[in-house]
Amino acid sequence: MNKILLFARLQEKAGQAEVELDAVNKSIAEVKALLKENYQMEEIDTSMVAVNEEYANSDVVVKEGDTIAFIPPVSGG
Amino acid sequence: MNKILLFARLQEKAGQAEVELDAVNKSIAEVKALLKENYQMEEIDTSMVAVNEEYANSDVVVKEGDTIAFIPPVSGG
Amino acid sequence: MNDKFWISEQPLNIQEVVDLVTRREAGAINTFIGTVREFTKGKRTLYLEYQSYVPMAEKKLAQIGEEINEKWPDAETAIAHRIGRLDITDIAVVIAVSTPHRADSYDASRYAIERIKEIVPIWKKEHWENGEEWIGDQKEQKAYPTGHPEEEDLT
Amino acid sequence: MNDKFWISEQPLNIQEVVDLVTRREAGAINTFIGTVREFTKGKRTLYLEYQSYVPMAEKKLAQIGEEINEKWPDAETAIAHRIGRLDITDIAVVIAVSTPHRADSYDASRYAIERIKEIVPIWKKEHWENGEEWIGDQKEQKAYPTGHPEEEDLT
Repeated sequence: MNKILLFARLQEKAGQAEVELDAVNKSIAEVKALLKENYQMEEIDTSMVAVNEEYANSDVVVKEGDTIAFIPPVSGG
Repeated sequence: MNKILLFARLQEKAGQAEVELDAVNKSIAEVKALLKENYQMEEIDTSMVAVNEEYANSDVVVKEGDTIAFIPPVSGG
Repeated sequence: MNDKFWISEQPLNIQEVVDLVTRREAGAINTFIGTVREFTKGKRTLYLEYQSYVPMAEKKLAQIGEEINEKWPDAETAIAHRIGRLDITDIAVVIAVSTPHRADSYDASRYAIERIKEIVPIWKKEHWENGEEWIGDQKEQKAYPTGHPEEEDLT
Repeated sequence: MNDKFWISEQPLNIQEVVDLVTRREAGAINTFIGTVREFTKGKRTLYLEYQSYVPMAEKKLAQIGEEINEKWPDAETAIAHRIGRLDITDIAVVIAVSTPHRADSYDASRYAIERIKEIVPIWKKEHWENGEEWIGDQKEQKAYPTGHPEEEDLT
Protein backbone atom coordinates (compact mmCIF):
# COMPACT_ATOMS: atom_id res chain seq x y z
CA MET A 1 0.00 0.00 0.00
CA ASN A 2 1.00 3.61 -0.50
CA LYS A 3 0.21 6.88 1.15
CA ILE A 4 -0.81 9.66 -1.25
CA LEU A 5 -0.46 13.20 0.08
CA LEU A 6 -2.47 16.10 -1.29
CA PHE A 7 -1.91 19.80 -0.70
CA ALA A 8 -3.48 23.19 -1.21
CA ARG A 9 -6.21 23.16 -3.86
CA LEU A 10 -5.78 19.44 -4.51
CA GLN A 11 -6.40 18.74 -0.85
CA GLU A 12 -9.54 20.86 -0.76
CA LYS A 13 -10.90 19.26 -3.90
CA ALA A 14 -10.33 15.75 -2.57
CA GLY A 15 -11.71 16.76 0.80
CA GLN A 16 -8.81 15.01 2.47
CA ALA A 17 -5.07 15.47 2.94
CA GLU A 18 -4.22 11.83 2.58
CA VAL A 19 -5.40 8.88 0.50
CA GLU A 20 -4.39 5.21 0.90
CA LEU A 21 -3.87 3.50 -2.41
CA ASP A 22 -2.09 0.45 -3.75
CA ALA A 23 0.20 1.97 -6.36
CA VAL A 24 2.95 -0.64 -6.18
CA ASN A 25 4.55 -1.29 -9.58
CA LYS A 26 2.60 1.56 -11.14
CA SER A 27 4.46 4.46 -12.70
CA ILE A 28 3.92 7.97 -11.40
CA ALA A 29 2.13 8.73 -14.67
CA GLU A 30 -0.30 5.91 -13.97
CA VAL A 31 -0.92 7.06 -10.43
CA LYS A 32 -1.59 10.56 -11.76
CA ALA A 33 -4.15 9.23 -14.23
CA LEU A 34 -5.82 7.18 -11.51
CA LEU A 35 -6.20 10.14 -9.18
CA LYS A 36 -7.30 12.47 -11.91
CA GLU A 37 -10.09 10.05 -12.78
CA ASN A 38 -11.16 9.24 -9.25
CA TYR A 39 -11.22 12.80 -7.96
CA GLN A 40 -11.80 14.92 -11.08
CA MET A 41 -8.58 16.74 -10.39
CA GLU A 42 -7.34 18.31 -13.62
CA GLU A 43 -4.87 20.26 -11.50
CA ILE A 44 -2.89 17.07 -11.15
CA ASP A 45 -1.52 17.64 -14.65
CA THR A 46 0.25 20.82 -13.61
CA SER A 47 1.45 19.39 -10.31
CA MET A 48 4.88 18.02 -9.60
CA VAL A 49 5.19 14.71 -7.81
CA ALA A 50 7.44 13.76 -4.94
CA VAL A 51 8.23 10.21 -3.89
CA ASN A 52 9.47 9.95 -0.34
CA GLU A 53 9.98 13.72 -0.12
CA GLU A 54 12.01 14.05 -3.32
CA TYR A 55 10.77 15.23 -6.72
CA ALA A 56 10.28 12.32 -9.10
CA ASN A 57 9.68 11.96 -12.84
CA SER A 58 6.58 10.42 -14.39
CA ASP A 59 8.36 7.21 -15.30
CA VAL A 60 9.45 6.38 -11.76
CA VAL A 61 7.83 3.14 -10.57
CA VAL A 62 6.26 3.08 -7.13
CA LYS A 63 7.48 0.57 -4.56
CA GLU A 64 5.72 -0.86 -1.51
CA GLY A 65 5.57 1.71 1.24
CA ASP A 66 6.52 4.70 -0.91
CA THR A 67 4.85 7.96 0.04
CA ILE A 68 3.67 9.91 -2.98
CA ALA A 69 2.96 13.62 -2.73
CA PHE A 70 1.29 15.80 -5.33
CA ILE A 71 2.83 19.24 -5.33
CA PRO A 72 0.78 21.99 -7.00
CA PRO A 73 2.76 25.01 -8.17
CA VAL A 74 4.32 26.39 -5.01
CA SER A 75 3.78 29.90 -3.67
CA GLY A 76 5.99 30.29 -0.63
CA GLY A 77 8.05 33.32 0.26
CA MET B 1 36.05 83.40 13.95
CA ASN B 2 35.51 79.92 12.64
CA LYS B 3 35.51 76.47 14.08
CA ILE B 4 37.60 73.94 12.15
CA LEU B 5 36.76 70.27 12.77
CA LEU B 6 39.26 67.49 12.17
CA PHE B 7 38.56 63.77 12.03
CA ALA B 8 40.30 60.42 11.93
CA ARG B 9 43.96 60.67 10.93
CA LEU B 10 43.78 64.43 10.57
CA GLN B 11 42.58 64.72 14.14
CA GLU B 12 45.38 62.51 15.44
CA LYS B 13 48.01 64.40 13.50
CA ALA B 14 46.78 67.76 14.79
CA GLY B 15 46.45 66.35 18.29
CA GLN B 16 43.05 67.97 18.56
CA ALA B 17 39.56 67.57 17.19
CA GLU B 18 38.89 71.27 16.86
CA VAL B 19 40.81 74.40 15.93
CA GLU B 20 39.63 78.01 16.21
CA LEU B 21 40.70 80.09 13.23
CA ASP B 22 39.68 83.30 11.59
CA ALA B 23 38.92 82.16 8.06
CA VAL B 24 36.33 84.82 7.23
CA ASN B 25 36.50 85.89 3.56
CA LYS B 26 39.03 83.17 2.80
CA SER B 27 38.19 80.51 0.23
CA ILE B 28 38.14 76.86 1.23
CA ALA B 29 41.27 76.42 -0.91
CA GLU B 30 43.02 79.07 1.16
CA VAL B 31 41.93 77.51 4.44
CA LYS B 32 43.25 74.18 3.20
CA ALA B 33 46.63 75.70 2.39
CA LEU B 34 46.78 77.37 5.78
CA LEU B 35 46.09 74.17 7.67
CA LYS B 36 48.41 72.13 5.52
CA GLU B 37 51.22 74.57 6.33
CA ASN B 38 50.49 74.95 10.04
CA TYR B 39 50.03 71.28 10.79
CA GLN B 40 52.06 69.51 8.11
CA MET B 41 48.95 67.68 6.99
CA GLU B 42 49.39 66.55 3.40
CA GLU B 43 46.27 64.43 3.90
CA ILE B 44 44.27 67.64 3.63
CA ASP B 45 44.70 67.46 -0.14
CA THR B 46 42.75 64.24 -0.40
CA SER B 47 40.09 65.34 2.07
CA MET B 48 36.70 66.70 1.24
CA VAL B 49 35.51 69.81 3.04
CA ALA B 50 32.15 70.50 4.60
CA VAL B 51 30.87 73.94 5.55
CA ASN B 52 28.09 73.85 8.11
CA GLU B 53 27.63 70.09 7.63
CA GLU B 54 27.36 70.18 3.85
CA TYR B 55 30.07 69.34 1.32
CA ALA B 56 31.55 72.49 -0.23
CA ASN B 57 33.83 73.24 -3.18
CA SER B 58 37.25 74.85 -2.91
CA ASP B 59 36.03 78.21 -4.17
CA VAL B 60 33.39 78.67 -1.49
CA VAL B 61 34.18 81.70 0.69
CA VAL B 62 33.94 81.33 4.44
CA LYS B 63 31.60 83.58 6.38
CA GLU B 64 31.70 84.61 10.04
CA GLY B 65 30.61 81.72 12.25
CA ASP B 66 30.85 79.02 9.57
CA THR B 67 31.97 75.64 10.82
CA ILE B 68 34.47 74.00 8.49
CA ALA B 69 35.07 70.26 8.65
CA PHE B 70 37.82 68.35 6.90
CA ILE B 71 36.53 64.97 5.82
CA PRO B 72 39.23 62.40 5.01
CA PRO B 73 38.08 59.59 2.72
CA VAL B 74 35.26 57.90 4.60
CA SER B 75 35.20 54.25 5.64
CA GLY B 76 31.84 53.58 7.23
CA GLY B 77 29.71 50.51 6.71
CA MET C 1 13.27 21.16 12.32
CA ASN C 2 16.69 21.36 10.73
CA ASP C 3 19.29 23.40 12.58
CA LYS C 4 19.30 26.24 10.05
CA PHE C 5 16.35 25.55 7.77
CA TRP C 6 12.92 25.16 9.22
CA ILE C 7 9.17 25.61 8.92
CA SER C 8 7.42 27.12 11.92
CA GLU C 9 3.86 27.64 13.03
CA GLN C 10 5.04 30.37 15.36
CA PRO C 11 5.97 33.98 14.57
CA LEU C 12 9.51 34.22 13.22
CA ASN C 13 12.27 36.03 15.06
CA ILE C 14 14.63 37.88 12.73
CA GLN C 15 17.44 38.04 15.27
CA GLU C 16 17.32 34.28 15.79
CA VAL C 17 17.85 33.64 12.08
CA VAL C 18 20.62 36.24 11.85
CA ASP C 19 22.39 34.73 14.87
CA LEU C 20 22.66 31.42 13.02
CA VAL C 21 24.88 32.95 10.34
CA THR C 22 26.83 35.48 12.41
CA ARG C 23 30.50 34.50 12.58
CA ARG C 24 34.02 35.90 12.76
CA GLU C 25 34.73 35.29 9.07
CA ALA C 26 31.73 37.30 7.88
CA GLY C 27 31.65 41.05 7.35
CA ALA C 28 28.25 41.12 5.69
CA ILE C 29 24.85 39.65 6.43
CA ASN C 30 22.01 40.14 4.01
CA THR C 31 18.53 39.42 5.26
CA PHE C 32 15.38 39.11 3.24
CA ILE C 33 12.11 39.34 5.13
CA GLY C 34 8.91 38.56 3.30
CA THR C 35 5.86 40.18 4.89
CA VAL C 36 2.16 39.97 4.18
CA ARG C 37 1.18 42.89 1.96
CA GLU C 38 -2.31 44.34 2.16
CA PHE C 39 -2.91 45.22 -1.47
CA THR C 40 -2.03 43.24 -4.56
CA LYS C 41 -3.09 44.85 -7.83
CA GLY C 42 -5.65 46.92 -5.97
CA LYS C 43 -7.22 43.87 -4.35
CA ARG C 44 -7.28 43.93 -0.57
CA THR C 45 -5.97 40.88 1.26
CA LEU C 46 -7.50 40.23 4.67
CA TYR C 47 -5.07 37.52 5.68
CA LEU C 48 -3.06 34.64 4.26
CA GLU C 49 -2.98 30.99 5.06
CA TYR C 50 0.22 29.08 4.38
CA GLN C 51 0.35 25.33 4.10
CA SER C 52 3.44 23.17 3.67
CA TYR C 53 4.62 19.64 3.14
CA VAL C 54 6.83 20.26 6.13
CA PRO C 55 9.50 17.50 6.06
CA MET C 56 10.09 17.95 2.34
CA ALA C 57 10.02 21.74 2.60
CA GLU C 58 12.73 21.69 5.26
CA LYS C 59 14.83 19.41 3.05
CA LYS C 60 14.38 21.75 0.10
CA LEU C 61 15.33 24.78 2.17
CA ALA C 62 18.48 22.93 3.23
CA GLN C 63 19.11 22.06 -0.42
CA ILE C 64 18.97 25.76 -1.27
CA GLY C 65 21.63 26.29 1.39
CA GLU C 66 23.78 23.66 -0.32
CA GLU C 67 23.23 25.20 -3.73
CA ILE C 68 24.34 28.54 -2.31
CA ASN C 69 27.51 26.95 -0.97
CA GLU C 70 28.28 25.54 -4.40
CA LYS C 71 27.99 29.00 -5.91
CA TRP C 72 29.35 30.99 -2.96
CA PRO C 73 31.58 28.63 -0.93
CA ASP C 74 32.15 31.21 1.83
CA ALA C 75 28.46 31.78 2.46
CA GLU C 76 26.47 30.62 5.46
CA THR C 77 22.69 30.47 5.08
CA ALA C 78 19.70 30.15 7.40
CA ILE C 79 16.05 30.19 6.32
CA ALA C 80 12.84 30.03 8.34
CA HIS C 81 9.36 29.99 6.82
CA ARG C 82 6.17 30.39 8.77
CA ILE C 83 2.92 28.56 8.03
CA GLY C 84 -0.64 28.84 9.26
CA ARG C 85 -2.65 32.04 9.34
CA LEU C 86 -0.71 35.24 8.79
CA ASP C 87 -2.10 38.75 9.09
CA ILE C 88 -1.04 41.86 7.22
CA THR C 89 2.62 42.81 8.01
CA ASP C 90 3.30 39.40 9.59
CA ILE C 91 6.59 37.84 8.55
CA ALA C 92 6.25 34.82 6.24
CA VAL C 93 9.91 34.13 5.56
CA VAL C 94 13.30 35.19 6.90
CA ILE C 95 16.44 34.49 4.91
CA ALA C 96 19.87 35.38 6.28
CA VAL C 97 23.11 34.89 4.38
CA SER C 98 26.50 35.87 5.75
CA THR C 99 29.59 36.21 3.58
CA PRO C 100 33.01 37.79 3.99
CA HIS C 101 32.14 40.56 1.51
CA ARG C 102 28.88 42.32 0.86
CA ALA C 103 28.23 41.70 -2.84
CA ASP C 104 27.96 37.95 -2.32
CA SER C 105 25.55 38.33 0.58
CA TYR C 106 23.11 40.22 -1.65
CA ASP C 107 23.43 37.80 -4.56
CA ALA C 108 23.10 34.67 -2.45
CA SER C 109 20.14 36.04 -0.51
CA ARG C 110 18.38 36.91 -3.75
CA TYR C 111 19.13 33.45 -5.10
CA ALA C 112 17.54 31.92 -2.00
CA ILE C 113 14.20 33.72 -2.32
CA GLU C 114 13.95 32.92 -6.02
CA ARG C 115 14.61 29.24 -5.35
CA ILE C 116 12.07 29.15 -2.52
CA LYS C 117 9.46 30.25 -5.01
CA GLU C 118 10.50 27.48 -7.37
CA ILE C 119 11.11 24.33 -5.38
CA VAL C 120 9.92 24.52 -1.79
CA PRO C 121 6.53 22.87 -1.18
CA ILE C 122 4.74 25.76 0.52
CA TRP C 123 1.42 27.17 -0.62
CA LYS C 124 -0.28 30.43 0.08
CA LYS C 125 -4.03 30.96 0.17
CA GLU C 126 -5.19 34.52 -0.13
CA HIS C 127 -8.32 35.52 1.71
CA TRP C 128 -10.14 38.57 0.37
CA GLU C 129 -13.38 40.20 1.37
CA ASN C 130 -15.19 38.40 -1.43
CA GLY C 131 -13.39 35.09 -1.64
CA GLU C 132 -10.26 33.07 -1.27
CA GLU C 133 -7.86 31.26 -3.53
CA TRP C 134 -4.75 29.13 -3.41
CA ILE C 135 -2.00 31.04 -5.19
CA GLY C 136 0.52 29.21 -7.32
CA ASP C 137 2.99 29.55 -10.08
CA GLN C 138 4.31 32.84 -8.75
CA LYS C 139 7.34 32.73 -10.97
CA GLU C 140 4.98 33.14 -13.91
CA GLN C 141 2.98 35.73 -12.02
CA LYS C 142 -0.38 34.12 -12.44
CA ALA C 143 -2.86 32.61 -10.06
CA TYR C 144 -3.28 28.90 -10.33
CA PRO C 145 -5.35 27.02 -11.44
CA THR C 146 -8.25 29.22 -12.48
CA GLY C 147 -9.40 28.89 -16.07
CA HIS C 148 -8.16 32.32 -17.05
CA PRO C 149 -5.24 33.09 -14.77
CA GLU C 150 -5.35 36.33 -12.87
CA GLU C 151 -2.20 38.38 -12.66
CA GLU C 152 -0.62 38.11 -9.27
CA ASP C 153 2.21 40.18 -7.96
CA LEU C 154 5.37 38.61 -6.76
CA THR C 155 6.00 39.24 -3.11
CA MET D 1 19.12 61.45 16.11
CA ASN D 2 16.84 61.50 13.13
CA ASP D 3 13.73 59.35 13.33
CA LYS D 4 14.97 56.79 10.79
CA PHE D 5 18.62 57.65 10.26
CA TRP D 6 20.96 57.79 13.18
CA ILE D 7 24.42 57.27 14.62
CA SER D 8 24.61 55.38 17.90
CA GLU D 9 27.26 54.63 20.49
CA GLN D 10 25.18 51.69 21.67
CA PRO D 11 24.83 48.21 20.14
CA LEU D 12 22.36 48.22 17.27
CA ASN D 13 19.12 46.30 17.38
CA ILE D 14 18.14 44.79 14.02
CA GLN D 15 14.48 44.44 14.92
CA GLU D 16 14.26 48.11 15.88
CA VAL D 17 15.50 49.17 12.42
CA VAL D 18 13.23 46.69 10.63
CA ASP D 19 10.21 47.91 12.63
CA LEU D 20 10.75 51.40 11.25
CA VAL D 21 10.09 50.24 7.69
CA THR D 22 7.46 47.55 8.30
CA ARG D 23 4.11 48.61 6.84
CA ARG D 24 0.98 47.28 5.20
CA GLU D 25 2.05 48.35 1.70
CA ALA D 26 5.30 46.39 1.84
CA GLY D 27 5.73 42.74 0.98
CA ALA D 28 9.51 42.74 1.10
CA ILE D 29 12.12 44.03 3.52
CA ASN D 30 15.78 43.75 2.66
CA THR D 31 18.23 44.22 5.47
CA PHE D 32 21.96 44.67 5.22
CA ILE D 33 23.97 44.13 8.37
CA GLY D 34 27.64 45.02 8.36
CA THR D 35 29.63 43.14 11.00
CA VAL D 36 33.24 43.33 12.14
CA ARG D 37 35.20 40.64 10.32
CA GLU D 38 38.25 39.10 11.97
CA PHE D 39 40.50 38.61 8.96
CA THR D 40 41.11 40.96 6.05
CA LYS D 41 43.60 39.68 3.48
CA GLY D 42 45.06 37.35 6.08
CA LYS D 43 45.61 40.13 8.60
CA ARG D 44 43.90 39.67 11.92
CA THR D 45 41.81 42.51 13.27
CA LEU D 46 41.54 42.73 17.06
CA TYR D 47 38.85 45.37 17.11
CA LEU D 48 37.67 48.45 15.27
CA GLU D 49 37.13 52.00 16.33
CA TYR D 50 34.55 54.07 14.46
CA GLN D 51 34.46 57.83 14.56
CA SER D 52 31.89 60.10 12.99
CA TYR D 53 31.00 63.70 12.37
CA VAL D 54 27.67 62.84 13.88
CA PRO D 55 25.27 65.65 12.88
CA MET D 56 26.51 65.63 9.30
CA ALA D 57 26.52 61.82 9.12
CA GLU D 58 22.88 61.68 10.19
CA LYS D 59 22.01 64.26 7.54
CA LYS D 60 23.86 62.23 4.91
CA LEU D 61 22.11 59.01 5.92
CA ALA D 62 18.79 60.83 5.58
CA GLN D 63 19.93 62.12 2.18
CA ILE D 64 20.54 58.52 1.09
CA GLY D 65 16.98 57.77 2.11
CA GLU D 66 15.80 60.65 -0.09
CA GLU D 67 17.93 59.48 -2.99
CA ILE D 68 16.35 56.04 -2.65
CA ASN D 69 12.88 57.56 -2.79
CA GLU D 70 13.78 59.36 -5.99
CA LYS D 71 14.83 56.08 -7.58
CA TRP D 72 12.29 53.82 -5.86
CA PRO D 73 9.32 56.00 -4.85
CA ASP D 74 7.60 53.16 -2.99
CA ALA D 75 10.59 52.40 -0.76
CA GLU D 76 10.89 53.15 2.93
CA THR D 77 14.41 53.23 4.38
CA ALA D 78 15.97 53.21 7.84
CA ILE D 79 19.69 53.18 8.60
CA ALA D 80 21.58 53.03 11.90
CA HIS D 81 25.36 53.14 12.20
CA ARG D 82 27.27 52.44 15.36
CA ILE D 83 30.43 54.25 16.44
CA GLY D 84 33.01 53.72 19.17
CA ARG D 85 34.84 50.48 19.83
CA LEU D 86 33.47 47.41 18.05
CA ASP D 87 34.65 43.87 18.58
CA ILE D 88 34.68 41.02 16.08
CA THR D 89 31.10 40.09 14.96
CA ASP D 90 29.67 43.31 16.40
CA ILE D 91 27.21 45.08 14.13
CA ALA D 92 28.50 48.33 12.61
CA VAL D 93 25.57 49.17 10.38
CA VAL D 94 21.98 48.08 9.85
CA ILE D 95 20.11 49.09 6.70
CA ALA D 96 16.48 48.15 6.20
CA VAL D 97 14.48 48.92 3.07
CA SER D 98 10.89 47.90 2.57
CA THR D 99 9.18 47.90 -0.82
CA PRO D 100 6.00 46.39 -2.24
CA HIS D 101 8.02 43.88 -4.30
CA ARG D 102 11.25 42.11 -3.56
CA ALA D 103 13.53 43.14 -6.42
CA ASP D 104 13.43 46.80 -5.42
CA SER D 105 14.21 46.00 -1.80
CA TYR D 106 17.46 44.33 -2.82
CA ASP D 107 18.47 47.06 -5.24
CA ALA D 108 17.69 49.92 -2.89
CA SER D 109 19.44 48.25 0.04
CA ARG D 110 22.54 47.71 -2.08
CA TYR D 111 22.41 51.32 -3.20
CA ALA D 112 22.31 52.43 0.43
CA ILE D 113 25.45 50.60 1.52
CA GLU D 114 27.39 51.80 -1.53
CA ARG D 115 26.41 55.40 -0.85
CA ILE D 116 27.31 55.10 2.83
CA LYS D 117 30.83 54.22 1.76
CA GLU D 118 30.94 57.26 -0.48
CA ILE D 119 29.39 60.19 1.32
CA VAL D 120 28.75 59.55 5.01
CA PRO D 121 31.42 61.02 7.32
CA ILE D 122 32.28 57.92 9.32
CA TRP D 123 35.78 56.54 9.72
CA LYS D 124 37.06 53.18 10.77
CA LYS D 125 40.34 52.55 12.54
CA GLU D 126 41.59 49.01 12.42
CA HIS D 127 43.52 47.71 15.38
CA TRP D 128 45.85 44.78 14.70
CA GLU D 129 48.30 42.96 16.92
CA ASN D 130 51.14 45.02 15.52
CA GLY D 131 49.56 48.37 14.88
CA GLU D 132 46.58 50.43 13.96
CA GLU D 133 45.45 52.56 11.08
CA TRP D 134 42.59 54.75 9.95
CA ILE D 135 41.07 53.15 6.88
CA GLY D 136 39.79 55.25 4.05
CA ASP D 137 38.86 55.32 0.43
CA GLN D 138 37.19 51.93 0.61
CA LYS D 139 35.54 52.34 -2.75
CA GLU D 140 39.01 52.22 -4.25
CA GLN D 141 39.97 49.37 -1.97
CA LYS D 142 43.07 50.94 -0.53
CA ALA D 143 44.09 52.09 2.89
CA TYR D 144 44.46 55.82 3.32
CA PRO D 145 46.71 57.74 3.55
CA THR D 146 49.86 55.64 3.76
CA GLY D 147 52.52 56.32 1.18
CA HIS D 148 52.06 53.04 -0.62
CA PRO D 149 48.43 52.07 -0.11
CA GLU D 150 47.74 48.64 1.21
CA GLU D 151 44.93 46.68 -0.38
CA GLU D 152 41.93 46.54 1.88
CA ASP D 153 38.86 44.46 1.44
CA LEU D 154 35.47 45.95 1.15
CA THR D 155 33.16 44.90 3.92
